[in-house]
Amino acid sequence: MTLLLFMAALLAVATLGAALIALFTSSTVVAVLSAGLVSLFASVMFLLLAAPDVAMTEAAIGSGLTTFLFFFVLGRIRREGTK
Amino acid sequence: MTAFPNFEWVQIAYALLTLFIVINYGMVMTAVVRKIGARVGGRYGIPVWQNYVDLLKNIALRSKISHGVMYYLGPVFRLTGGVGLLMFVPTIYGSEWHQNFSYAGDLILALYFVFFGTLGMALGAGESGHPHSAIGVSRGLAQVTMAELPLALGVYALSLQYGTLDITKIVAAQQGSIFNWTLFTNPLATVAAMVAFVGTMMRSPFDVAMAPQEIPIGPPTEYHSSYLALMQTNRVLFPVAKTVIYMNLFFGGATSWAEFAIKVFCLYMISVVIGVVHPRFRVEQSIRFFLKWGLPLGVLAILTV
Amino acid sequence: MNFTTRKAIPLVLLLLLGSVFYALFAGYTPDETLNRTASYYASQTVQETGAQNVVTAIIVTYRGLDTLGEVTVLFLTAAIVGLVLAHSKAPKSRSGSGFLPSGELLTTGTRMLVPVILLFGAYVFLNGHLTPGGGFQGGAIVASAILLMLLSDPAQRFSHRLISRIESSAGLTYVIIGLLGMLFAGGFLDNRILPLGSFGSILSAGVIPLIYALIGLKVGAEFSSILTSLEETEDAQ
Amino acid sequence: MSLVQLSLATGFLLILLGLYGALTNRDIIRMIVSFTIADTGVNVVLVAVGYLPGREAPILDTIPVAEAASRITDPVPQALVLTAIVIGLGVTALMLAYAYRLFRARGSLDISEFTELKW
Amino acid sequence: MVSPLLILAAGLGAAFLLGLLRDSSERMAFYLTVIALGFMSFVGLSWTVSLALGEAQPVEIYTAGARPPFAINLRMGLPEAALTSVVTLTGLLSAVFMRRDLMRLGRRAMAVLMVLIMALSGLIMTRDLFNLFVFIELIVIASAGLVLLSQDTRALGAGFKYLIVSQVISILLLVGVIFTYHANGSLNIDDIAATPMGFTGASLAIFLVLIALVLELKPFPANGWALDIYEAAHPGFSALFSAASGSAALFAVLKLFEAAGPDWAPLATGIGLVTFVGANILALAQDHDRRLLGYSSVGQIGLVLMVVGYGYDWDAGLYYVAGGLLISHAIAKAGLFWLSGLVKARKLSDWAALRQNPALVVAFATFIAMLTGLPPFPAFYAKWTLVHAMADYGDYPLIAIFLIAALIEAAVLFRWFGMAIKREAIRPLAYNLSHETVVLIAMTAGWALSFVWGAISGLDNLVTLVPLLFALLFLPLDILPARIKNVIAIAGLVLWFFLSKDGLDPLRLIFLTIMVLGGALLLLASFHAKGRRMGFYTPAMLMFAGMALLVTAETSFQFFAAWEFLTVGSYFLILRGHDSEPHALSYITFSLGGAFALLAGFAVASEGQFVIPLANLSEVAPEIAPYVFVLLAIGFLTKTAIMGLHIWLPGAHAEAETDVSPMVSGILLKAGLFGLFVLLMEMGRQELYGVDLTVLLVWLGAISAFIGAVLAAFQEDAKRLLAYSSISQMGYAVFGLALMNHLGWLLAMMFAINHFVYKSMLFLAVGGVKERTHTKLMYKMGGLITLMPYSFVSVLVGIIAMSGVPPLSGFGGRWIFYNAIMSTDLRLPMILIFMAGPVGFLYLFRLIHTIFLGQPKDELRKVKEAPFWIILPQMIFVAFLIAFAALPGMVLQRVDGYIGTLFGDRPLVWTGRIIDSQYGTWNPVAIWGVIIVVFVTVLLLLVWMNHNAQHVKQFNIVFSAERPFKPQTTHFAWNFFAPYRKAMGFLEMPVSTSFWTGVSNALHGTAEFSRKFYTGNGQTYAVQLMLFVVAVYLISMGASS
Repeated sequence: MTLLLFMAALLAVATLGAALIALFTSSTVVAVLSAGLVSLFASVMFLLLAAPDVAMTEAAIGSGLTTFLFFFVLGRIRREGTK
Repeated sequence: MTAFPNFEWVQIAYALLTLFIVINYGMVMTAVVRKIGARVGGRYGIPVWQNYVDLLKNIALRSKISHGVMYYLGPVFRLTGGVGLLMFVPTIYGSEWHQNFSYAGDLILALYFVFFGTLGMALGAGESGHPHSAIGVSRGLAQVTMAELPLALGVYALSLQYGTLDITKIVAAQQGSIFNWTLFTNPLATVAAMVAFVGTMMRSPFDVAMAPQEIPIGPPTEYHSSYLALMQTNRVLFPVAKTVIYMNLFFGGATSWAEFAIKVFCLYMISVVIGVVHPRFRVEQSIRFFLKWGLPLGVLAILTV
Repeated sequence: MNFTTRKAIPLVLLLLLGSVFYALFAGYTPDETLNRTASYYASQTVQETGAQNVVTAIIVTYRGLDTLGEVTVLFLTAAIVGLVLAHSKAPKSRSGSGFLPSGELLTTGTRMLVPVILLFGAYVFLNGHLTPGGGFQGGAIVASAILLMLLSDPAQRFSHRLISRIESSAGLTYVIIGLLGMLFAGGFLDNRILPLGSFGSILSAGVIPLIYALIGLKVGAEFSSILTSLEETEDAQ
Repeated sequence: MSLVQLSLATGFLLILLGLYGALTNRDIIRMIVSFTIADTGVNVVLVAVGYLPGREAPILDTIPVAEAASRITDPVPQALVLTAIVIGLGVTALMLAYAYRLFRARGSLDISEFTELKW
Repeated sequence: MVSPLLILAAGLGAAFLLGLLRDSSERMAFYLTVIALGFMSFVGLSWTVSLALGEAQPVEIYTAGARPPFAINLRMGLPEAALTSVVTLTGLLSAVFMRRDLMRLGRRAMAVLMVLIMALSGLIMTRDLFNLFVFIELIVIASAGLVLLSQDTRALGAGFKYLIVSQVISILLLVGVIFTYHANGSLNIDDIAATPMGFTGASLAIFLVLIALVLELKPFPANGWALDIYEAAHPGFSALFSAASGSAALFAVLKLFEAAGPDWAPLATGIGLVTFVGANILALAQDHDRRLLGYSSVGQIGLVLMVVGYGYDWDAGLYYVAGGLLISHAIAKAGLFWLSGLVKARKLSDWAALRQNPALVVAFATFIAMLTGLPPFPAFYAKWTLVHAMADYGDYPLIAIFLIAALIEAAVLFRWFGMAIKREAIRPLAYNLSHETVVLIAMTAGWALSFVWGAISGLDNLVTLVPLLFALLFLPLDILPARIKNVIAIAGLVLWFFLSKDGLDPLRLIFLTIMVLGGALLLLASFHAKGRRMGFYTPAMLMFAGMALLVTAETSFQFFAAWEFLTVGSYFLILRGHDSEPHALSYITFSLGGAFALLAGFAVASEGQFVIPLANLSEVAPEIAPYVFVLLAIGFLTKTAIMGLHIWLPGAHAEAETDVSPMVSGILLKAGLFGLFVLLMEMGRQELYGVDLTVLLVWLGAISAFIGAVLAAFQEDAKRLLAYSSISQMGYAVFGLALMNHLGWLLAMMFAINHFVYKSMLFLAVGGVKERTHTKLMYKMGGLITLMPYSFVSVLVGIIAMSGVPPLSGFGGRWIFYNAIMSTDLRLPMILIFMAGPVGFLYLFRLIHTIFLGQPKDELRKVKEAPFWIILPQMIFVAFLIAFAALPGMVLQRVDGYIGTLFGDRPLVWTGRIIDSQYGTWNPVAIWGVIIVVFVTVLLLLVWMNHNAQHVKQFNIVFSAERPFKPQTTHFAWNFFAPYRKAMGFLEMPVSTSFWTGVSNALHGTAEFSRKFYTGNGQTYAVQLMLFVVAVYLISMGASS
């Protein structure tokens, strides 16, 4: 049980750390990736909280698809912005 | 004819008699007053019949022009105002002959009818198109707004005092002793009213509307010949008629023509004397004067009744 | 607004909001037992819906209206993103995401992986009533196949029409099934218009697998639509 | 501190961090990123609130139906979170599409540039 | 009955079905959309009708075959059905309205629209908390999508700000929802109600839910984002956003507040009130039409929120009040947004383009009347009931704040309306038949609902009142020539007079005669108008309808409704004048302010009833009676333009049209006087803080009489002079009434009659002069007596009558006045009245002199007499004045007797034609006789002496020793009373004008200052939003501890 708690604490720290990076990094790409990481860590936490359905969804949608959405838009903006 | 109670044709004759007496009295009195003024000033002055001469001369003059209907009617209004005023006021207390048509109304009628002639005259003068007429009207009206105020307050005080608006009843209440006169029973009201009296007699210091000594100004500017004749008639009649009201209200009225003659003369002389010793006010000065003196007196009068 | 106030005011605000949250946090004690709603689900789900996965039963049946709304959200988003991007005349440029080079390996890998991924997606949403996962997760997996194809060949064009047809038919069928529930069972989206089948088998739980399959198709189509809309430029259409 | 409390705290902190980022970052894309973090935080809070310590996932493949009520955790919040995640994605996609259009309109992604409507 | 769920299913199904169509078949897609929306509307409407008629019972709709709280359920009751109908119908009409843009953007846009309507209906019907959240998110996303319909690129920014804010809201909402679930074990809204939490620890959760939902209502000041949407979005969408989304969100809030329990109600009340006040103040500074509409939307929703919080336990009453307000808001706002789609430019003044299409002007007026809660629209009933309920609870400050804010709102809207009527349009109106149809449908719906609300109100159904219908009849008749309409109008008035005169007491009969027959008489002057004279007869008849109903009103409600009718009608009339825009605005603002005072007064007086017979005013409990008295008196005194509340009058009366000025001056002012009559008759003397209020009235009347006269003397504009004179005359009347004795009342009655006659006459005469000279400045005229003799005669008679000089009827007034003041203890106010009398001469003489006497100007040498139809009524008035002066008894004797029954005395004795009082005598026939005889005699004398007088030319005068040749330098006219001004000019100091200007400036300043907080930055808006949340949190926590 304590191991579980320890893991959870570690996870929480990692999540928050990723969130802080996402907020304060100067690179948007890093920020998007960190936000995806936050989602990923969160989905692990969902597993710990006995919510496998949610974990799957968060991983697939929250961290996966969302991140790609960001990159697609960033890509378009970058392409058009550099001209 | 319920509107004319106890009407008999002879009443018209009585009224005409009153009118006749008053006009003649006015003719003579105003001439006498002028003569006194001249003598005091070391001049010889006019003869006492001078007014009759002027009147006849004016009637006889042949320059007869008109500026229009209203101009033509102006003097008619004016004289109607004077005559009517006299007709609505009982002249001699206790005399059946000289009650005139005072049953048509009361004090209020008299007070408001004063304006009838003024208004018509002003309108007639206005049509003449002469700016001096209009200037005179403007000044006169402006002044009268304040000059009438103490009178109104005085009358209000007095009618509260006597509990009636009927002139005859007011006079009746003052009979018996000289100390029954309003002058003594209600001196404040009397003084207030007298301020108004002086203010409306068109004499110095309140004569800026007419400015008789300088360039002609005032409503009569354009009037001449028979128009002027009517106005002259009114000029002797109207002050007397007005004085009669004051006499009735504040000085016990008159029970006989002699008393009438004396009282009217004395009252008239008040404004003359004041006029002789005071230089003329500008309009705003006189307004301020009435505000400063007339108004407080009047207020005191109605508050102390 | 200068720098400090621009950051300080939100900071103070969030501290205050944090205090609200803290009050919630401090006042929170986990339940010892399931509350009445949850215990109803725990005890009645199997009997009423025949689904093993209670979450699925709730999503598809008990709170089916939410889920219908949810797929509508995606439908809306897809439609709006399509609208937004279809009407922004992008300057002509080379297509592609621009920062992810597509190598030979990726292209080959894609060809092999796509059918597998699609199959896996279908598996996930068809087993939603039995195991973790379901229409949304499966739909996301299906969409990732499309994503992979986009990455490997940015110039690839997908039939918007096909996507839209899949999406719409699935949605329409979903609504019709819901209405059938009103006609033949206890209410809108009641899953018992089909037999509940034997507990734990794939063809059980009434209409739940069908709905989840529809959701999977629809969600997959919608995700794909959003992704392709964001990727493709106007001039290519 | 229990698992639930830990998760709750993490969730709340994520919300606050996300909101802070959204309120202070001027770059529109970064604002959207911040909102996704806040959304994740909300999801964590939702799931944590529904968690009963020591219980299992609400899937009755290994748990007998009769024991379900005493062994599974609350399934309702999980169902809600599933919906919330999908909705979150929808909103994020929409905001991104908007961001792109805004960028096209102005050539900039700075939120303070888009203030022509005011007062 | 079809299941209400079909509304949702149809919306969704059709949206999905659209995806199966080809991209190119927009037309088919559009028809599908319309059919689906039509079906949804049909379902909603059919439920509404059956529920309203009691043919159907409210139903719970269960889904998934399980009972709540285990599955989501919906409810369809009457409020749900009604709101669903509103939402779906707005959606349908907006779809038609947005046809072109929807076709341009294709089927996807239509699907988004459909989903929006579906979600709004769902939001209304659902009883599940999380389901609510889902629908809200759907609405947010769909709205963000539809914002893009706009061609305005700024909409993009607005939409994004909206999304930012929505994100914050949804975070708060979700956290709130989950903790509520945790506390209740259920997501069902009714379960939350069953286990009320109050302000316990778990209350934070419900607080978050409530505040999040309230934020959806765009509360002030956390609403900058919403305004940007209103400003930039497509008008068709803005209509939806305001009418449909606003209503649906409001209902959601209502559901939750009902569930959360009474402890939370003050929160809604407070936020609603702040929003209503704040939004309306901010709207004052707006010049952009759609943004203004945005503020107005915010304000209206705030108002309904306030009602929701205030009346959470009223059951049906709540739906009646809140529903009345909400439905008025929805229809009017949707209608206005749709209208804005027809107007091409965005300044308020650009709405002048509407004048190209009179039907649209009517629609515009209808919508504005609906918003401001004028009769007969639902919001009027709602406002009436609301204020009465507030009074019943004793929440007087709330009434005050509410009414002041409502007044500001009215000022904002009528300012706009004024601009539309008076300004010049830069760009023509867009021509679009379907847009117009949509607008007109909304207008029709507004009228239809007025009938419904009237029918369920339990009060009089105002739409069915014959006079009102008669006024409305002139809308379709407006295509006829003015003369035909005039005949109909006069016939109608006369007929109505004879229909309603029976059974009235003499006092009311006289007022009815002045107002209705007098109106018919004045309408004779309207025969001079040529062409069609569009838009004249409806307002005129509305005003007369109001007055006719006012006199015959028996209950407070009838009275107030009539009052509002005449106010509105006269406003439209006044607005027709040439330069009347600012004056009409000030008129309507003051009038509505006065009307609100009346409303408050009646409400306080009713003591828990919703309507009282006017006669019951006499039975008001003594401790509140003085306050009732003050409020009602303020209302009536505003109408009679007592000094201090008068500043609207000069402009309004002076700038009105020739035949309108006498109506609004001669007739309309009597409405206030009538009110005072009724008030004093029923309530008598009242004391407040030891002050006898009637004494206060005496003073006010005296001050008005005096200052009004002084100001009149200083005017250069003839009609303004007459207007100030009205203030003075009404002062006399108020004075007389307030004397509270028999003769005082008779005096007031006399003034009412006289003022009607001579003011109508003078306004007509001056108006006739103005028609010919094209100026109202008196010094530009002069010498018109020979050119316009009839006008001169009527002015002459008018001023003699007015100045009180015998023999005309004004003297009778003075005589009664003196008798009246003899029997009162008050002395000091008389001074002012005495001063006012002679001042009257000043302005009257000036009027006649500078216009008709003196030197005619060169450019006016050829003017003709005023038109026949303007002269005719004047001559009738002249005849009446003379007759009335000679035989006052024919009118006054019965009134005197009636007043005698009220006071139980008989101070006047009528013997034949003579009137005797305790103090004096008035013998009008004798006065006439003497004066005529003397006058004729003197005249004959003069004619005898001077029969051959020659008429000389204009400049045949000697002026400063030379012949003048220029009338300009010879006509003494400008600043006529310069000496008087020197002495008394200090009275001209515009004290009350500066006071009211100061109030207005302060409000505008506040508006200008506060709106700077709306920086336009989405982040700032989000910060403000959270600030709002935190502030409300702190306040409510503070309030509960």
